[in-house]
Amino acid sequence: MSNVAKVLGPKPHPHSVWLYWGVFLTLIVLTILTVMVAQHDFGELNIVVALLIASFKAALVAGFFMHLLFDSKFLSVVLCTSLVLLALFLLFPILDFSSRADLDSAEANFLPRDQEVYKYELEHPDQLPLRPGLQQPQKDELIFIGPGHH
Amino acid sequence: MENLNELLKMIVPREWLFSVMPLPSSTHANDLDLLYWFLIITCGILFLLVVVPLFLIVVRYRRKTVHQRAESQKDHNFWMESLWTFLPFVYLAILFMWGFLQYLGMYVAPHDALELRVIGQKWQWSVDYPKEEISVAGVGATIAIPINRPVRLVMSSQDVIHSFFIPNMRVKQDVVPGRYTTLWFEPNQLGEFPVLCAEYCGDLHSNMLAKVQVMTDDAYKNWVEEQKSQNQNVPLPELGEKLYTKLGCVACHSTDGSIKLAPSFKGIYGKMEELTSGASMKIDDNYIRNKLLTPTKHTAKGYPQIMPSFQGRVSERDISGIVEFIKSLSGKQAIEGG
Amino acid sequence: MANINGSALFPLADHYATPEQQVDSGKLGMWLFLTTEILLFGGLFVSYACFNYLHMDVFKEAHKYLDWRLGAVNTVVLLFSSLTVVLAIHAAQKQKKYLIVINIALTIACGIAFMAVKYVEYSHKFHAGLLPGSYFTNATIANPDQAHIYFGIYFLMTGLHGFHVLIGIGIFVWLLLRTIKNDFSSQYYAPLELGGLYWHLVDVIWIFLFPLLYLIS
Amino acid sequence: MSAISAHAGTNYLNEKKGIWSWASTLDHKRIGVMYLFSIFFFFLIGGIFALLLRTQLLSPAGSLIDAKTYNQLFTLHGAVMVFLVIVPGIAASLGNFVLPLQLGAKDVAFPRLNLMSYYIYVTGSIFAVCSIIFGAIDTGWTFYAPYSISAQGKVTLMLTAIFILGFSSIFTGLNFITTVHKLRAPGMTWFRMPLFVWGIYATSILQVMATPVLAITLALIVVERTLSVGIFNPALGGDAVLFQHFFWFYSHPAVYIMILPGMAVISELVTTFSQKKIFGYKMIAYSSIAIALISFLVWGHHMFTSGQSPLVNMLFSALTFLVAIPSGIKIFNWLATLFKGSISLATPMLYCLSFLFLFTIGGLTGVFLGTLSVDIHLHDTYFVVAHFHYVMVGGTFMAFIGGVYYWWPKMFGKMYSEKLGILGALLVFLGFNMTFFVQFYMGSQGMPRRYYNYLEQFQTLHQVSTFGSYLLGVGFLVVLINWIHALVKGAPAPANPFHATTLEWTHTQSPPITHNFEVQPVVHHEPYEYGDEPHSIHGFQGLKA
Repeated sequence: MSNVAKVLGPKPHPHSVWLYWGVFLTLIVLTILTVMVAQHDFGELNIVVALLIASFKAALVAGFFMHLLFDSKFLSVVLCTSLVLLALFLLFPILDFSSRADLDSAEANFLPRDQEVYKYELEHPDQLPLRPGLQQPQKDELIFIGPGHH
Repeated sequence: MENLNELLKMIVPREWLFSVMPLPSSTHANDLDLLYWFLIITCGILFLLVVVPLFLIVVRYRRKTVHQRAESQKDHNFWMESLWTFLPFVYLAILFMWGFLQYLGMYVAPHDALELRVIGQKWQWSVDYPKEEISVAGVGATIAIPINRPVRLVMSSQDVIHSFFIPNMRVKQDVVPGRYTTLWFEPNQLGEFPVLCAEYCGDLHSNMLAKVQVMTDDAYKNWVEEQKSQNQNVPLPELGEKLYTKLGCVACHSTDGSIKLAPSFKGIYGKMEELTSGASMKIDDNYIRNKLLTPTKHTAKGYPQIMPSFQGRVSERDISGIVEFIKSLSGKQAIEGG
Repeated sequence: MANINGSALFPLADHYATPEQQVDSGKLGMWLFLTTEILLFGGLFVSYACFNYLHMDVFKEAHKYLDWRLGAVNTVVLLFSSLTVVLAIHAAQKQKKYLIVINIALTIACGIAFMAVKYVEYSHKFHAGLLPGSYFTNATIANPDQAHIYFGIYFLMTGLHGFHVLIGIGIFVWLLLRTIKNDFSSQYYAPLELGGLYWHLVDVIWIFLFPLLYLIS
Repeated sequence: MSAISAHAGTNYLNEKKGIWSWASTLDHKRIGVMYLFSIFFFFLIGGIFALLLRTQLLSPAGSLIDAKTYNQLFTLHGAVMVFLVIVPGIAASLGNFVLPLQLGAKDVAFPRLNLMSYYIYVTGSIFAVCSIIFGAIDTGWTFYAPYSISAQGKVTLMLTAIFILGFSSIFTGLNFITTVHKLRAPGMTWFRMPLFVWGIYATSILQVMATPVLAITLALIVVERTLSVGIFNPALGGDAVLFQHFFWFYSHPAVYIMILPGMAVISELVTTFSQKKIFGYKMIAYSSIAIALISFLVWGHHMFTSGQSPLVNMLFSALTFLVAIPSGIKIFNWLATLFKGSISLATPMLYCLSFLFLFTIGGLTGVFLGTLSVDIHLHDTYFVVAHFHYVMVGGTFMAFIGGVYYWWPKMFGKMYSEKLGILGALLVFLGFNMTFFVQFYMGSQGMPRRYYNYLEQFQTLHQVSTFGSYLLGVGFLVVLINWIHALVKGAPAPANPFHATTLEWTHTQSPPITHNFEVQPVVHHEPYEYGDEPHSIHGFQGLKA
């Protein structure tokens, strides 16, 4: 099965060297842009902007350096499939974390319990220490609109 | 729902109704059993829809001679194929909605629920009644609950994931370290019902049992009073003996000299114990106290380090009780150690 | 030197019908492998996202202990190495052996430079006790309770990436030797292309790691 | 048919001799056979673990083994059966042997990589065996954090073993996808490919896309154990439920890595043994791909009680029901194929019929578990155990054994004994149902899984289950004896004993020559065309000529 015959290979279709240099320079410019953008505060959008630029850079590398633009379309399909799966893999845990607080009762958000915290909770039912990253829920938000009971 | 339930009871005899699932003892159970029976009946019909034709086809078209050919080579039928794509879709959509709405009902607790705090710990449950200021714990602990009143459990774990499961109430919820999870139910049957751990948690996972005792309001009040007064009056060694089962010491320490996962209590008081660190320590009151509160400090040689801390869960009187109980198992030698 | 002698014809394995089929198979196989790499790193990206979500302020605080200038230098180094890889393939297509050798050598040099910068960064972190998990000993940082998770993820991501760079360097050393042995020509340079695909992916992953780890403002 | 010539008795088995010729072979057929033997060796080990477990459960407070050993045994039973037996299972053994033949190719796209992935499998299994010998683990095959972070035993070694095995799986999948895309015979269009190829293709997508996540998840547990990073460890600020997301992102698709090849085999058996064109070819082909893709979206149904948010529970429940539809389509299409066919009850077909019966039960009980509120009660009980054994053993394994019987004449050029085959199939069918059907009932009654001892009310049922498992064991033994008997004393097999229509039967001898085909096959029609010319068909013995 491993026998090899020496034959003429497929005819290469080289692209211009200047295309590659052009892509490279664009990438450098975008890197500088990334750093510059990071100095400004866009609030919630910081990470979005950073990721948008990074994605554009990655697309340039994949499209030109990795020849995705010139190769069989199926290779792009393969790449996109993996990216879609990655997005799903990211989506559900984040959705889980973010909606635990909405639907759960207040206690779900609290720090790991130890005796100190427990006693504190019992004594101060209104000001409970929250798990970092979660908002203090408003009293009326705690009631999830579900089928009425009692 | 109620009407459907009645209808179902007419179709399925009452004793059958309760024979597949354990005796329904909560409001959830009544709703859920209806859906469960709907599933059993419809899935049973679907099963027959596959298996009966399969059987008939195999009998009818069985190859009887080696020259027998297929009677037809037809390989498609648009309407049939659409039918068995679309109908399951409708059926499954109904099931989804039904199951989801029921789940929401099981998830959102009413505001007037009696709130209990549950801690899972290898391999026992402990339950605090914050308002009543009592707690029960240990292997086989009895969790008393008044009938016809919603109960909400706020649960967390000290070590690994456990799962609080009461088959009769049809509730189950993982108890996760580092956060709280909740479940609620409203018991509507008097009696004792087992509580099991449904998430594998180590050696004695299958021993992590407790029971829920559903009682009338009056009986519940009496029980609470009894619990409150209980520990104050009993003599120390007797209190220790009670705690020995209640706190779950019994799971690992025997009192008859047999070796479980930890040294037996029999005759241990006053002995020199060799530790994993290589040093030896005399087992006296202080050793027992430290072992209860900070068990990771010293571990007897040849045994796994699995003992949980009882810090905050035992009072000073409890500790004295346990010490006296262990002393009593070592007979007269105890006197010199004290 | 630029001439290709007869030994560098296309080695066609006998279960393939044509050289095109063999080249395309190689590329498809390589791309499938790259998707597994993406999903392998994906696990770490998801951990990053979850803990960034849960402990956003901790991450913002902890990233200040990283030097973004070193990260930026490394980004440029890797981008340049990606350029030299495509130039090497271009040289093979044009049958210019010395250019293949030069470009591969530059790629290897960039890889080593990248690892050298990483060494500087790591030794600083070791020195300051900014380490994963139980090895975290830095007392100056706020929120040490969760900051160790940031450094855990930092070391996992950059460590796994650095490991890939090391493997890439190994692959390119092998490609360099084969080039010197006249194995490649305009008829046959598939291993260069496949090695290049791998190297570009490592570059792309760094393109994401840089802003995520160094520039969370 | 002319392409088959009696080639003076040389074939892939006897062209080269000696252990080294096997160990260094690049021939996909030999690699497939090596996988087959390795997998059944580990099946035997996993089976022995299972019988020990069942024996322990004969009495409520059984004392055959202690709790720790019991926990180790069910962990090892799970880990061995999942990672060493069913995940490679059909795809690596039958897939390797059959797929290039059915495509009319000389080999898989990357023969060296193929051999390498076999050796990776061997390396991984050696690691696994070492971890069993030097310190059996008791974490459950699911390695849930934080238990697995603090558990004793050689957890790291076992995790490494599975990490390595994952790469074997990835490389096999990668190889098959490339083979299907690039090495189809002239005229073999996508819709002329046999359905076995479609099934293996869908499996390969899952192997390539899901397995890397398992690798990183297990690596993270190793890192947690050594460096205490705290991603999954709540004591250090991590999240235990996140581990379950990671784990099931692989392990749910893995369920379909296991069942899709089984469905692939069944599609072949149904059409061949009823001598009828498969009903709804495109529906079956598309449903394989649909199952593969949707299976990435349903992992959360393993976590309905885990403390995952209700919103996510709802989404996963809905998506779970969605994946049931393509499976249902397949069942009905197979039924329609049998209708008006000429159904032979040869041994492979008995396994195929068992599959249809058992998989229907497995699938329908899956509907119970997808229903959110019902799953709350049934989760982590014996109901779940019964459900996945009905799918994994009643589904995949029945198809596997059926497939091995079906391709046995092609693989070894020997016929098996039909009488022993039927006896084995009956014993396996009866034993299996006896073992697992009662477990549905126990689960409904609230018997949790992974219990060393149990409430007395379950004793009778546990005993039925245990005796069933002995019967099942005997059944598998009969199968094994039949195969060994066939190897040693089997009658020589003709090129196409079952009058199948795919290339491995019509265009090459039994067993095939090393290069598969004397002449490169050219395909002119769809895969399952049963012509009109009269011929006699091998059926089960005792048929009138």
